[in-house]
Amino acid sequence: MGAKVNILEVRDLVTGYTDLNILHGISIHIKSGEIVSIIGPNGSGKSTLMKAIFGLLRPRGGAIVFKDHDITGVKPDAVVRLGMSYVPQEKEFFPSLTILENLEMGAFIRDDDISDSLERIYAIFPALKEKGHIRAGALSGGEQRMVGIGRALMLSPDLLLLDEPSAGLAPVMRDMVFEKITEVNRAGTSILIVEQNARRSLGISDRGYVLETGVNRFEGRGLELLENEDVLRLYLGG
Amino acid sequence: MQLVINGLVIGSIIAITAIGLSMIYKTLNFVNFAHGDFVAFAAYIALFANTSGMHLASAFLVAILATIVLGVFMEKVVWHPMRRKNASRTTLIIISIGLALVLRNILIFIWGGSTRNYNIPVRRGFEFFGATITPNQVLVIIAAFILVFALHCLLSRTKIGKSIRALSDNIDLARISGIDVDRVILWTWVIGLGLAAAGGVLYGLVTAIRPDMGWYLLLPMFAAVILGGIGNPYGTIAGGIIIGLSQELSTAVLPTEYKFAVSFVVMTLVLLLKPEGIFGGAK
Amino acid sequence: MIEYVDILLPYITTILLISSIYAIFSLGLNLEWGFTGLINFGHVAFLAIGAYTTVMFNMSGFPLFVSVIAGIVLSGFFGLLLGIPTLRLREDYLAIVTIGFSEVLRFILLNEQWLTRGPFGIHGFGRPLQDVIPYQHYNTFLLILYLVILVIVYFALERLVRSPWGRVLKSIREDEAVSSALGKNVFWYRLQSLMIGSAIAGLAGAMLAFYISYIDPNTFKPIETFHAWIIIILGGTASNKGTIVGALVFCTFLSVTQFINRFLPFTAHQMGAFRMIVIGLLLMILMMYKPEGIFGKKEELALSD
Amino acid sequence: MKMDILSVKDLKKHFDGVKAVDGCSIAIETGTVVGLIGPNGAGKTTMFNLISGFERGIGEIVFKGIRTDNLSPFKIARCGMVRTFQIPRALTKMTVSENLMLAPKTQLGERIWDVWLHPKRVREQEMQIREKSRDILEFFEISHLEGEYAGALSGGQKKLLEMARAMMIDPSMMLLDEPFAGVNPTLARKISRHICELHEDGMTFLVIEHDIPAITKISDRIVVMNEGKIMAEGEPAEIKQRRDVLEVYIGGER
Repeated sequence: MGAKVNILEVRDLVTGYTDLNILHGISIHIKSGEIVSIIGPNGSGKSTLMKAIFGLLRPRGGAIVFKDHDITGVKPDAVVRLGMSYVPQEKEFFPSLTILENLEMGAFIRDDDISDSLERIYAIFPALKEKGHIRAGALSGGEQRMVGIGRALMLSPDLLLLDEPSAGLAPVMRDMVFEKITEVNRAGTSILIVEQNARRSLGISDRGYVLETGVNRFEGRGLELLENEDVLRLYLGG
Repeated sequence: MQLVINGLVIGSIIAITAIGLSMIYKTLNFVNFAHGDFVAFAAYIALFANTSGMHLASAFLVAILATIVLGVFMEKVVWHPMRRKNASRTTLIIISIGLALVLRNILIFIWGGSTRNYNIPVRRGFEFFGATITPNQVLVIIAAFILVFALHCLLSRTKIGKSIRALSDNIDLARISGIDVDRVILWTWVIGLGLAAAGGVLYGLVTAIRPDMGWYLLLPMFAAVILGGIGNPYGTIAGGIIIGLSQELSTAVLPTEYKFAVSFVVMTLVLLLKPEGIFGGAK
Repeated sequence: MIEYVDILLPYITTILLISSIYAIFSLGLNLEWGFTGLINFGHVAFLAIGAYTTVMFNMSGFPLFVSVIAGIVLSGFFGLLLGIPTLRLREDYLAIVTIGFSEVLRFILLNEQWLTRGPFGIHGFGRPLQDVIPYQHYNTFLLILYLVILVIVYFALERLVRSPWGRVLKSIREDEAVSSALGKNVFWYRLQSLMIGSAIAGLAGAMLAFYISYIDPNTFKPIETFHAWIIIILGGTASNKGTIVGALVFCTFLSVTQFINRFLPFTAHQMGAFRMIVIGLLLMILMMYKPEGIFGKKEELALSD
Repeated sequence: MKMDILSVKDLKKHFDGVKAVDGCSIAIETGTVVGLIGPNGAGKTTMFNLISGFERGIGEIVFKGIRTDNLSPFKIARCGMVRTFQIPRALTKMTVSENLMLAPKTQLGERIWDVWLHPKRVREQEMQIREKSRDILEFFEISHLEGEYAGALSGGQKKLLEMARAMMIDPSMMLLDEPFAGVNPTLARKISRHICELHEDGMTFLVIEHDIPAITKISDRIVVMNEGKIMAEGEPAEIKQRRDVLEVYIGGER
């Protein structure tokens, strides 16, 4: 793959809702082609970090650089155009639209024929092809997750942000989701995952970060992180 | 039978005018009290074009176009800036009342408060199962049917239609998907007001037009929206027909003057018993 | 010199009389909207109920005082009836239902001629102390009476909104979840506010009837509701003092603009429409750029989020 | 043997087929601090909403001997159970003192006729309430903020304000939703000290918290929720040793 460059770099990010700061200076980076997991106990600011990167929350300090573009405080639609996609934790699909329409919405900014993208998504999630005209709201939880991820992949993003992709799924479905994530990554998309299921997501990751109440405390290679006693102590206070 | 036909005619007008009210209610999350006055505005533009010698068909198009232009102007000058300020729902509602007053009185200012008719030949109605139907009534029902069908195609086939539905489904995800939310909102206005305008012109075909006609349509429209479930276009259409029918059928037992009250009663009952609307629809 | 006084004095009396009626009418709405956050777009209905009830009770032989009380009570009762289906739902449902109610009521007043004489209106009812006060001084007497009522209503309301009761209303307006987490019955407080606001409008209705000594359904068009809205927003939402000043400013504006057609080539009809256009624009512009009004406190304005 | 102030039996709540709370039973002894922990989406906040009446579910909730599962939130609050919110909900357009004075139950001045007809008694009661609010502000060490609009307070101060406001209704039990979230360490220590002091005075607490070191320090018992169910319950030391609890946090496969 040649010399790996940083596709995303977050430096000293500070942000929060109302007047409470949730992130107090987070710094992470993702190299091109990597899968990176962000783990940490509840309330450590994992989802908030995702939202801030994608422009859904205005940063109060620090910088975010994506593929050499400064995207600090840039709106989501511009971020999408630069080649980043985001699957939020909840409501990751349009319930009253059909599967096909959900996927089309993912390619909204493209005006040309999107059948190639559709074929690509169907190749990853064959189940979606058969049920194309069913309303997404009527699908099972696992299928809805596929719709959500499929929608985000329609533009062949360079970087995919996944917020808790395995939450609320049955074990079989979880396995499927993590499998698909590796598959997507192998096809060339860098991936940033926020997960509670730290073991599983670190298992497929190149690197991982551990967040604690809005600061990053540890960084390490995949599952090695979980061998660190300090990390374990963080979860239950030792 | 006569009442059923009258009800269907009025009902289909209420239905197509109320769709815009419903879509804006859901997408922008406020009740546009000026919606009825856009309906009246369209009727008057058609009247103006018609009486200055234009054929009614072209006057119809001119009216729709003018209403859309006005609506887009309002979006740019009022609604969009207010959204950027994060104005509350109640602020928007009160502004819409102000706008309603302005629009209605501009009509009164220019054309006076009396009733007017289009400059079209009066044709005799024909018998149909003991009822009389005028050609204009037939025209209204056909036009409404075509418009609803066109709307259905637009919402289910075109990209812009799908994104309008996406927006009322999940506005955050729409933003995440890179949808230009402001542009889609503009299209929502265009389609909603276009339908409202068409309804206004058609209304002029079956009855006389008055500056306050929008005001009197407002309550039936609200009733249709609430009946059909806010943001559900198909529910709104059904709601409109039901309101139209119940208004006309009520005249069999009640004085004609109370037509208007029927929609009020229906609406209050729905609010009491099933506030999310009888055709489902998100709350 | 003398002539000017002769013309000007009755003119000013008239403006003040109308202002005081509007002020009381708007104070009722201010309690509902300003202090509780209820959007009542059918406030005029309660003005009508107050006026008609008072007049009809009086004409069926009840003393004036009793008739006025009946008008007030019945207005409050209808406020209760409208509140029950709507006050548990989103705030805009009340707006829709009240606006519908006020128009339906006007239709009933127009059409039930056996009860209301319909479009012919009612006149010839009693007015307070009309046998005692000489005719030429009657308006002056009425003005004094109305100012006294206004002062009473104002202080009663001020005491109310500055009491713990008003504090609960303010908390509901801002965040009803907090109020109920602290054990306040949100629905019941909203209902009380709507009832009192409506009852006050009923009182204003009786005052209006006494002043113009003739009422018909078209006295109670929806526009009257929006006059009250303008007055409140002009004066500053949630400020009773502001509402009174707003009423004075607004009525002066209405009255002065009657002379504009001497300078503008408008017909009477156009003039009326022109005034409404100005009112509508004013409402829009105030809400867009200065929603706290002239006397309102920006920190306390419930609209900003 | 102490009495249970709150007992929850087989509580269930489903949203569109998702089982947010799926058959939970908890009993809380009078005068204890109970910590409720668990990963995101475990159903803790739903549990809170059910107990405080903000949501309706299936199951039995008994608070001080009264069935509360069918009562509206305000009635439950009047029984003496008061809750705070995850994101502090100070009434920002009212002053700190107004925020506190709002809270006490059965205020004379909350009835219209008393306001008009017995102004003196209302005033006297207001004086008492003001005194009390000053005492409580002093306890929470925010007396200096009394006259400020609550909107001007920092996030942490708002959390203190919320607790102070809750104290005004003399509750017998407080539900705290993440009292330490987003609060700086100094303030967090202060909040936990206040909880301990109130605990010593006999107050019962149910506390949702994700800062596990902090919650284990102040709790008598810990309840762990996962996927809508209660998976473990016990003393803090015991819970900390449990491997399965750690596993749900870091995602062990079962």
